[in-house]
Amino acid sequence: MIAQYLANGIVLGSSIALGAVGLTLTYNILNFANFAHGSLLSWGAYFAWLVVLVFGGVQSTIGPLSFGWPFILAIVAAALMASVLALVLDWLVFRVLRKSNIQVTLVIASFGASLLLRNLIVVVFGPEPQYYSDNIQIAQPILPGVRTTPDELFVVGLAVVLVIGLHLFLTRTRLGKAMRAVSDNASLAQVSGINVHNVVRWTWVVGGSLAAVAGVMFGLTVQILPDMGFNLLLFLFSAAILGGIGSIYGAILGGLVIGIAADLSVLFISPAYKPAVAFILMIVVLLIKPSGILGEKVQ
Amino acid sequence: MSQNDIVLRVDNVEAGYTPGVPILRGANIEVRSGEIVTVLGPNGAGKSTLIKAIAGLVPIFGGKVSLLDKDITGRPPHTLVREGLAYVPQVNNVFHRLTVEENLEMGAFTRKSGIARRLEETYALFPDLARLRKHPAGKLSGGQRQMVAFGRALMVEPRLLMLDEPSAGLSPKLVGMVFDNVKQVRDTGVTILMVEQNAKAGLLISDRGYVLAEGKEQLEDRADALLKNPEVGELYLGSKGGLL
Amino acid sequence: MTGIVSYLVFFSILASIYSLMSLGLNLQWGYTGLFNIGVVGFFAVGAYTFAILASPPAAGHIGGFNWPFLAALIAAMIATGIVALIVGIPTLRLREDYLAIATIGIGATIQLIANNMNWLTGGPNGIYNIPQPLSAYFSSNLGYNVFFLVMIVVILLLAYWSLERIVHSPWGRVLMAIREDETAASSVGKSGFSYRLQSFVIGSILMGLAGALYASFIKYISPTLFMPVLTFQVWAMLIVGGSGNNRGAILGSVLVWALWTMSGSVVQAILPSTLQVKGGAFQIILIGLVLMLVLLFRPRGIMGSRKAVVFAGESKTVSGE
Amino acid sequence: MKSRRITSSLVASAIMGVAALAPLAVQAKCTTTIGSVMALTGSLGALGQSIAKGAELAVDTVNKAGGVNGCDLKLSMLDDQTSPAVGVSAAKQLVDIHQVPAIVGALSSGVSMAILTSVTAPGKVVQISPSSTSPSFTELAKSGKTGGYWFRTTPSDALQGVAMAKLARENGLKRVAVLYLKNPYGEGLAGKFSEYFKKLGGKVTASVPYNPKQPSYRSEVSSALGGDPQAVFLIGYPGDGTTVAREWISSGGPQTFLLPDGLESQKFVDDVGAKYMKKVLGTAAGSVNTPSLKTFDSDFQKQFGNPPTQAYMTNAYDAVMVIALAMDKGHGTSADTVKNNIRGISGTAGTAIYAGAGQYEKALKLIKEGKRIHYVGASGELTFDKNGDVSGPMAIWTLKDKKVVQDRMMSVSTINKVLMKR
Repeated sequence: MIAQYLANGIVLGSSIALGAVGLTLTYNILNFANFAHGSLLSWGAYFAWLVVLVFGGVQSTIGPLSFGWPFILAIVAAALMASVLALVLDWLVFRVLRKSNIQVTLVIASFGASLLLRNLIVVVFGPEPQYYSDNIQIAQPILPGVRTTPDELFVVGLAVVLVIGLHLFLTRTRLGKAMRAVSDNASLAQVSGINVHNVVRWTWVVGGSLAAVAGVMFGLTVQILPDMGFNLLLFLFSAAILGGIGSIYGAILGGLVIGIAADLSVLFISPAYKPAVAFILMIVVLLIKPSGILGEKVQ
Repeated sequence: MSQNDIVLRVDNVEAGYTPGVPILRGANIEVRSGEIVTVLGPNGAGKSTLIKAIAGLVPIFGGKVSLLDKDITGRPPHTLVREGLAYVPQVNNVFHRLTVEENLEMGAFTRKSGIARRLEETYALFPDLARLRKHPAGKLSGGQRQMVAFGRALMVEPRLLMLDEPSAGLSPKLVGMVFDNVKQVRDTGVTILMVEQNAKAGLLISDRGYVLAEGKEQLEDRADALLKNPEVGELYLGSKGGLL
Repeated sequence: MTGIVSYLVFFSILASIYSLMSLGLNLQWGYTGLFNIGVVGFFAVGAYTFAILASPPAAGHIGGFNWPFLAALIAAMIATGIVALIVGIPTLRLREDYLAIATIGIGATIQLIANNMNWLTGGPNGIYNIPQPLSAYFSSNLGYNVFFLVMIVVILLLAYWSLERIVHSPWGRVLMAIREDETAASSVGKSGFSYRLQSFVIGSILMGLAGALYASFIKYISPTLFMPVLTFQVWAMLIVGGSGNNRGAILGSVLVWALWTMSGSVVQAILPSTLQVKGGAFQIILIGLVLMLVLLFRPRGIMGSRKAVVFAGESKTVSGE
Repeated sequence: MKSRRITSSLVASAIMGVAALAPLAVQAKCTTTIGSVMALTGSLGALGQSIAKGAELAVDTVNKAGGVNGCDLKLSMLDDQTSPAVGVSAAKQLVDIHQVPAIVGALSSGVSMAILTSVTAPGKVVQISPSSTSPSFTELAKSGKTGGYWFRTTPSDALQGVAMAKLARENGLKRVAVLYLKNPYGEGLAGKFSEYFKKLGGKVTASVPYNPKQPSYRSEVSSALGGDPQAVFLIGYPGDGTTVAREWISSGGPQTFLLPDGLESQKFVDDVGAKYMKKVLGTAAGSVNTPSLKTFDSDFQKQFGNPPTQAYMTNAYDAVMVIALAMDKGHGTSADTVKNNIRGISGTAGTAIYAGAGQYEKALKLIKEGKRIHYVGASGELTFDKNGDVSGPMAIWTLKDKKVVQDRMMSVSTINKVLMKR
């Protein structure tokens, strides 16, 4: 039984991890808690749904998966469209407010933006949940006591691929290193000749894309819903802080820990308290190590 | 270029964080090629503001800054590196989460080529760094961090290196080491402008110095003259005897 | 005409309840720089404490203590204060933004407890039968509401007056010094932590008081009331009104609450009937838009003090373009 | 000078325009406005937007048949965002500014209760909820605190839980897992079902609550699967309910579903996929014997272009119809007219009146003749007791050719027999 919950937790955790990475990137570089991040996630899921519809639904399928190549294309398209949305949002709202340099104004504005974006989905796509495919995959035993669906394995696999890709991007490419530099110390990056505004734009692209992919993952394994991103936001924040805010690897670890802990908790307490597990865990970690698991000491 | 070419000229500059509240009120500074110039002054005199205004980090309201005869007044900071200006801030002057080598690479961000060669040259200048190249800079000691900061700034082979209080917060032993490094850097042909609290140590390695007060330079002289100047002595030691 | 008056009285009562919360938040954020986004949790503690103590017996959960109004109100404030202490002692030592996420989690946890600890809170069914003070003496609904409004305005003025007194006292000046620069404040011997804790607890008590008054006025509370959106309503009120200014906090509460409730009618009047069912979504879009426009054009709020809202911590936000 | 002339000519033409319209205005009938507070956004938003259509259809039907007392019926609908604070404020606006005598709503028990205790009961305005099932309302009414202004067109949870327990046992199920939404509806229904399922000799293998709007329901489903159930009693609404059902199927749970009225929704069945629901045993308040449901279905299809696929749409429709008929019966539009005449147009005495414009016209005629009528709604018989509750038989529904169909009834006496069981 424990193995099954663990497997559930890993599936949940991998999607949370991707969302949390985007959040921690924007949090650290732009220095505010972006409540609109959840809306990027929802919009990403809906963008992909739209593309899938354009291709006439998911008909041909790859192997045991519930979808075909158009869906892979839809993921890429959704990432692009979510990036554009993030850039527009930054240009219209956050860019202007950054100048006034009042952090909480940005937070409240991002909440306003999240209200707006979430309800735009309701207006455009309707409030009902949507699914990429009408087919439901029946979980198959992969290990003794562990049943998963091929789609769930795909989600975990995609998360692993993206995390590795992100790692290579951040440690091997000029832009990736510049992004880490700006996130570490924006003014030092500026005087080193890095165009911080350019990096900020790329941060939105990376964060928005990862949010969109996380949204598609939830859409694939759970449902597509206007509120999905907002409902996940607290999990994402907990994951980012648990891992140490600003630390990309911390966010990944935090996402997995939160996902696994939330699902395992059902063994001990009523599932009704599941959402609280993330927060309690986060606070316990903060009490022991205020900078998070992988966070460095606050100066 | 001869020894007396002017690398940096700050002409009657007014600058500050809030419009209408200038901290610099018409400051004039000149730095010639190959010099080490130190700017001294009491707390709140505007020393750091001066250096940040030159680097493009503080808005300039009036006056002119030229680097190698090119007007750079009010240019965004990231564009100045390409003009040959490097700057080492007083605090937080390394990327904590990046390795030493990545810190140096970030210094060379604007370079298109010759990064590997320049890395080797920097390691040659600071052999300690070669050993620590894979370590995150945030985990290094204060003195090592200062070396990384210097190294990062030097990666672009700048014409002018600006240092904001390089000795701040270091133990006396390390202060000596840092100023040795400064001299070493100058000997590779880099012109240096620094702001320093530790007037004596700063002036000892400098060619010239300025004393800044109330947002304007009050004194300008050769470093050895300033060291003996009773006014400077009074400012720092409270006695009329000069710093030596 | 009486209809409009009656609605205005009702509106003002709710706006005053929100004002109490935003005054509490203003003490925490505007004067001390504490980023509390768990407002709803403290509101809930006040509301439930009051409801459990003041109500007559009911099946399914503890209660039936029938406490008098004033005693239950004070108990609600004390209970909220204790919860704030428990929350504040570990989290106020953390960085501002960590405190923010920790408090939002605590707010959500308190809501879950309200929904799931049936023996204590009545669970999803909530607590009904909450008494209103002196309601037996009034025959008309409007008459009673006017009385309630007078009572709550007196409480609000009392809170406003006390807050003005304390923020302009030496104690308040220490708070502001802490907000501006903690190291400077602690170097003159003031323990930042203890002052922050005091401010956090007092602010939270005001939120608990608001919760108790809400429970008493509406006579019914249930977990659906205590959703995170309420916290953001209160923040929007403070930011729109202007943080660091107690009058701004009250003004913002009235304006934002008016926008929140009346935008429904506006949207209903504008939209064609085919889009009516989506009116709610348009309403929220409108709220989001107004919120963002205010922030874009008046980032310090309508009456904000210039200094008060600048973020207390070191900012490394990218400047200029 | 010139501009003034233009202005005055504009004013003159405007007056003439109004004068030209005046005969029309005289012909256009008076309007009677009733209010509605529904969740159009927030956690019940998806449900609410559908239910609202049921109420709108009723308003249309009434107006097609000549309106209320000869006046057009208008429905002022405000969103409560599924939040009690916003809901009470919306209700207060309707009562004070729009001066409505009756409010249809709210949907969630939490919002309905807050409106009842703070707006409608003290303000002496009729409130009829189409979907609030919490037993607390009955308690409040018993204590006299509703003033008799509270009604609901859906029965309390108690009846349905009993009916479902009976239905499950009739179909030979011994071990059932319960997955329920943690709100008054889910908790009430799950509790009643478990209680009576055990009394009837069944075993509840697991009773697992779930919170709305969770990012994933895997672990809830996993723990409900423990104990090897033969079927799942899934309580909730489309949306989260859909996701839980898909998760259940995906995790390999038995594809026998016990479903309450909240999930009696074609959309739910379509989204989950009928092919995965081998056996569906559904209960819902109402009666399949009345022609009202068929009229409602076809009118709805005509009006909105798609069939009604959601529980409580009929209850919202009936709420509006009951208000309109009560106003006709009492020849007035005040709240007390509605309150005092609701029982005069429902119950079992008099000529049966069904849904639809034609039937409404018939009702008007009978009222004029001074005859008794009793409205049989699209949601069922609608006999309001002294607490404003309706009781009645339960309809049993299932899937036929992937469509939700009600195929038989469980009578009041059958349910009562189970209730008596010790």
